[in-house]
Amino acid sequence: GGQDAASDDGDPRTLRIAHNSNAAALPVQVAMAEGIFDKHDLKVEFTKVENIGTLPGTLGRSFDIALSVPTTVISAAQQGIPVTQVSGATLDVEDNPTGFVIGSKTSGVTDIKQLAGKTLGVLTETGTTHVATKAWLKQEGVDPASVNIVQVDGPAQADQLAAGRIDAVETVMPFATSVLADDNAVNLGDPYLKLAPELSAILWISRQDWASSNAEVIADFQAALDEAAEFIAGNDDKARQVLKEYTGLPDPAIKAAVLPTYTTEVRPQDMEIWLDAMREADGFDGDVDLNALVASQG
Amino acid sequence: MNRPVARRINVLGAAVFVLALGLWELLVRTSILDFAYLPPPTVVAQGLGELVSSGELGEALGHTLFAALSGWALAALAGVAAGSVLGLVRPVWMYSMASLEALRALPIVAFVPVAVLLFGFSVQTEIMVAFYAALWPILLNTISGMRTEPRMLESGAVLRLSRAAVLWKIRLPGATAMIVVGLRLGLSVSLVLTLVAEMVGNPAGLGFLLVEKGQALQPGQMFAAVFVIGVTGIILNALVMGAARLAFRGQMASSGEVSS
Amino acid sequence: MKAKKERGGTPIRGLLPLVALLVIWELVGDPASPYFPPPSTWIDGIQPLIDADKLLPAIGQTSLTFVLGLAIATALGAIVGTLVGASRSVDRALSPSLEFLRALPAASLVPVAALVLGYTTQMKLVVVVLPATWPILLTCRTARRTLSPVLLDTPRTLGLSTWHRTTKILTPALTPAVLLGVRVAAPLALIITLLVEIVTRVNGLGAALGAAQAGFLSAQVYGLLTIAGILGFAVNWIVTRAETSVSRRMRGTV
Amino acid sequence: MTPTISCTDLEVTLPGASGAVNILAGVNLSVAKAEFVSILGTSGSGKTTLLRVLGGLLPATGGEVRCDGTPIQGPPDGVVTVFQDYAHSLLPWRTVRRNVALGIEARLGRAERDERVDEALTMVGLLERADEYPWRLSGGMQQRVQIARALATRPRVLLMDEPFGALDAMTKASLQDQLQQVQSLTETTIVFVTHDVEEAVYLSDRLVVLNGSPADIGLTLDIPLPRPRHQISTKERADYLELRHRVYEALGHTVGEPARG
Amino acid sequence: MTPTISCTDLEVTLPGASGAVNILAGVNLSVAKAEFVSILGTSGSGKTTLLRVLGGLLPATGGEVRCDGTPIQGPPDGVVTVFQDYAHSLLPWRTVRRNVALGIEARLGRAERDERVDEALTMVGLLERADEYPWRLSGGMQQRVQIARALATRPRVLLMDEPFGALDAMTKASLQDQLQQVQSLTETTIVFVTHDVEEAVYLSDRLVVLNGSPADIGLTLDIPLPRPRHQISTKERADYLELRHRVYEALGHTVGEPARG
Ligand SMILES: Nc1ncnc2c1ncn2[C@@H]1O[C@H](COP(=O)(O)OP(=O)(O)OP(=O)(O)O)[C@@H](O)[C@H]1O
Ligand SMILES: Nc1ncnc2c1ncn2[C@@H]1O[C@H](COP(=O)(O)OP(=O)(O)OP(=O)(O)O)[C@@H](O)[C@H]1O
Ligand SMILES: [Mg+2]
Ligand SMILES: [Mg+2]
Repeated sequence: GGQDAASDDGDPRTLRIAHNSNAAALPVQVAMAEGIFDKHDLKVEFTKVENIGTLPGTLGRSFDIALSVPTTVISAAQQGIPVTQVSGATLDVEDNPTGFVIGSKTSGVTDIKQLAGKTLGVLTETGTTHVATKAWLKQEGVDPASVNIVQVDGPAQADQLAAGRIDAVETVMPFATSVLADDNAVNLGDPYLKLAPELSAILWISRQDWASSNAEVIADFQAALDEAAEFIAGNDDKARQVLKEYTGLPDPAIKAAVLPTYTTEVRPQDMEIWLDAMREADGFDGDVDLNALVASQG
Repeated sequence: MNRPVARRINVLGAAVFVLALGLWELLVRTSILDFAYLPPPTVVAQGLGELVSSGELGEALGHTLFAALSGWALAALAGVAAGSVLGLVRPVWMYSMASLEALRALPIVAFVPVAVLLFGFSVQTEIMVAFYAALWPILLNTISGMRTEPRMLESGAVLRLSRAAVLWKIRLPGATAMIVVGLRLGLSVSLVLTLVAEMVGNPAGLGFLLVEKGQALQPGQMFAAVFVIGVTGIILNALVMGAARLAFRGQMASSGEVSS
Repeated sequence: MKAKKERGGTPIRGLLPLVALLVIWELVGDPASPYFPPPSTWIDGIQPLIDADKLLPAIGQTSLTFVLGLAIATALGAIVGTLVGASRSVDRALSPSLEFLRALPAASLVPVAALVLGYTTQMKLVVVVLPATWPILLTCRTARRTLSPVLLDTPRTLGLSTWHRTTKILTPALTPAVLLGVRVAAPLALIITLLVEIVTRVNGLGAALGAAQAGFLSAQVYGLLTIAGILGFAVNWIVTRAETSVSRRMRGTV
Repeated sequence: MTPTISCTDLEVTLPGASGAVNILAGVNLSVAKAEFVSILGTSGSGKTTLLRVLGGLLPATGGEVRCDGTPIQGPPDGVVTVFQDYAHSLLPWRTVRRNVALGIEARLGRAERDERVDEALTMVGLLERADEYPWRLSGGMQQRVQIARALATRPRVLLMDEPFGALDAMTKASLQDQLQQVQSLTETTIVFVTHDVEEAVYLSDRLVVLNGSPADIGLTLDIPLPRPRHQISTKERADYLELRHRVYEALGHTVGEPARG
Repeated sequence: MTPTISCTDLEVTLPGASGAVNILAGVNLSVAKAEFVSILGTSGSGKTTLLRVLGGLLPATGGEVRCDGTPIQGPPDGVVTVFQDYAHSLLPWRTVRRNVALGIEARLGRAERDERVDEALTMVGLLERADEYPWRLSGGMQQRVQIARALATRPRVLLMDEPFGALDAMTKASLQDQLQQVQSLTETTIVFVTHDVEEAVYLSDRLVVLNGSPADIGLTLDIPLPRPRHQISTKERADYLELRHRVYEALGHTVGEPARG
């Protein structure tokens, strides 16, 4: 559209950023709220988009930087959409997991191996969590094809599991909290961590051409996020207030939320792990230039 | 003066509606329905209060109405015009109807991402979708309404009405009842698909509010948005019918849409 | 005035403009475009699904929901539409609730329907039937209202039973309207079927479409859309044909 | 004896452009079994409305309508109305034969049904057009199809609204005589709306004139002409001419009576 | 002088249940300016069909139809048909007034239009029902609205298909006389289909009878009764009675002629 082209020619230090209600985006919001971006001479126009799967195609037109996940980045790149990672967002580590597979005593799924023949509710069938879960199932000797998959929106997951419409569910924060609130729910583990002991499952992307011509801006963006992450670590209350504002979550959920581990590190090794997982678990057979996906690193 | 206004208010319909809400509340209160995702009407009412006081509702509703009504109005113009041509000019019908039927069969929802690519995250995307969705019922009903009673057409011919006058005075008025049905159907599909476009495409309006509140684990507010959508449907329809009764008195009376 | 010789349904030559459009697309399209791949690439796009034996079952599942949903909606719309058209008080009692229901977005009904029915074809049907009923109901209602009072008095004075009045007078007299309603409802039913499948990934073409979209496989997306379009077109075509032949039998004209 | 069909203090109000309009008021009429009663009246006086009420097709706003002594709620069994608006009362998707069969096909076997349909169509002179669709027939033919449909049901009571209005004099005369014959054989009770004074006098046992607004019965006239009646001899009788004269007078007709000598 | 409307060797074939049916064959008729010609014939003989051809509504299968000497293609200017099927020919969404205005509203200013409409409605006695919808009127009233609509256009040629068929004797007589008066004032050419022999004789300059299958003109009869005619005095004339008698005879009527003494 015409109005997008106009913004393209605009000030390169004005960033059009899109992300969803994910806690992974908290540093961006804190940086906006606390004037950290201003300090780095960046202006930010923020749009909330819940379905981040469509964002790669809109980069360069509607947005400059968007939140995304490795599987989306890899698929998009393979189909010729020139995306690249500009910054890390969070890192899954052993003592702070963000992915969950949750079974239930009533459905009899208390171990990942028992999923064969059962119905698993997933957030998105092609998303990172599910790719990781499939890889995990394979590791455990379960054929992923034997698991019946249905897509269940996060907010409805707790009810569907409790009502026995699904036997297990694969989820992320904050939905995991309400799913686990049921007495019968059993946490089976973090599928991300089955791929590697430390792994990035969510990150910031832009178009490759934009990234290569705005390396300085990207460095400032990362610096701002790092500063915001520090601020979050030191100002829990303020940070949670910001979280509440942009997610709209109710107070109990905000209080109970476990904030993820933030990073701006671009980790080529993680992208490789994800590509392998997709090849192995999903039958992905595309040819992807991993270097291009992280080329902006510098 | 007061009586007709009072009679316009559909007490019976409102009673049935309230009764259904009461039943829902009762089912939740008695724990026959017990789901966090599906709150009882009282909680929804509370959510509605929150949405109204935060100002989110007004803005979202305004956005959605603007998109849906713009698309619908464009579709009404295009649908009635194209429908008249297709209904009257046989060769045009012959050489294009099948294409229209094929286009019409395309699932518009799947094109929302494409529309987002073409028009970006903008209200134009929504208007396009609303237009596309509303066009078909209006078009088909217009074409079908153009099958006028032959004796009336002969009356027009005998009284030497021009082609334009036959269209304007006999065909279109004769098709009005059908066209109004098309407009009503078009209005509801344009609303529904504007919402879909907001849910999967442009993050704005009631559709996005719905998704956002769902993701924010606020089922009360989410269903308040759903409720507002439903009530909007009722009101829009009542407005269209009211306008039709005013503008097309005779047609509405002869098709039984005006009592006494 | 002149008798029009038409074998019924929509003439296939009406597809010419569409074919022309596709040809232009093919000629000017860039085969490597990630957004708008030309038609020739679409077949390659869906080849993996054919190889994996996934395409036919998906078509089957979508057709089942679509056709069954449309059939139920037709029955429901015709019956309720006739009742509502016949009685002003039934109309007034039901209209607001029906208006309310039909405006609800299908996607937000899915979780509710799934809570009651699970992630099953029945659940898909419920979500599809709700909006698809409306066009049939409304068209049928108006047609019922505009029936000549004398036509309605005829079976009464001849002492026909309610059943015969329904089968011999109302059904034939309202069939054209019902079919028109079905024509409007058919694409809607298909859209909602796909939407439910995209949202839940339970099965069918919608599930494949959702996956293809998430994987940015645009050629596959267009391929699947074409298949869905053909499905919708086929149903449209059958209904249109039926409508034309019924109208001709009713009045001897098209 | 209880009358076959009767109304007392009948009042009918219908919606009009400027509020409800009182069409009939204080109409009292009772028709005995096998009686032939004609209703006359100016155009728009309320004849069709009255017939619709007697046939149970339109509820009365006030007063009582009875059939065989029981109040009417909807069309009673065996009471068949022949509509003035014949074009709308035939089913366009059925052939003439199947239109005529409409009222009997549910209760009669195939053979008997066919026989009755053929008989009725012969009576109205349309047997050879049996397989035609009604919209391919002339106005008078359509009117006759409707009459055949009513006769095929062998009704106890026939309510006929200008049934011969679109027929030429010859066809009309033939149908008048057929109707007389049917009535004398089956003792059908007939209420007959017509504009043709001669027809009314020729066919009826009694004749009523509707007038006024709201309308009520202005004149009731017994027609004690002997039966069977004949198109020539009856119409030559002095009492026939006298009765005809009185009706014309009652209708306010200063002229209509064709010259008598 | 060229006839205002004429047909030569007219042939009309219409589709029927078992193939095409020849309805009219070899019909020759020419009507001069300001002439009043009536068409009679049994029900289904083809009167409506003939009128539709003359009015340019139905193309002839064979032969020629001319209006003022030029072959007809569609309804010619100033030639207005009044349909037998009045119920279908009025626009249900227009009030009576606006139905009557239909043919003139495009060419006349508001004032003149209103005047003409009122005049036409007064003529047919429906002025006080002007704001009613036609479906709230009785059959005879609807028929009169259609007549008013035709008269309001001040046609050169009026083709009327049983226009008074649903009217009572008094209303009919009044309209007959209005029609005569209009004709004598405006020199309208009128072709008039009717079943009423007295009406035909009373109104016409010439009268034709359609018969046979396919139909052609069996009898042509000039009616040289002096004008203006009067409902009483004209109908008392010996030549009127004689003419009437001849028509009845031509129609094969052995009985219809009401007794003459
Ligand atoms: N459906 C209707 N709604 C409102 N008014 C009506 C309706 N039908 C008839 N009327 C009015 O009722 C009155 C009597 O009409 P009705 O049809 O009974 O007359 P009628 O005696 O049969 O006349 P005609 O000889 O012309 O058929 C008329 O003034 C007419 O306008
Ligand atoms: N639309 C049509 N299609 C086919 N045949 C028709 C059509 N209209 C009339 N006919 C046939 O043409 C013949 C003449 O019909 P027409 O209507 O001209 O008769 P009519 O003399 O006007 O009779 P009536 O006095 O009963 O009105 C009839 O046999 C009729 O069945
Ligand atoms: Mg009447
Ligand atoms: Mg005729």
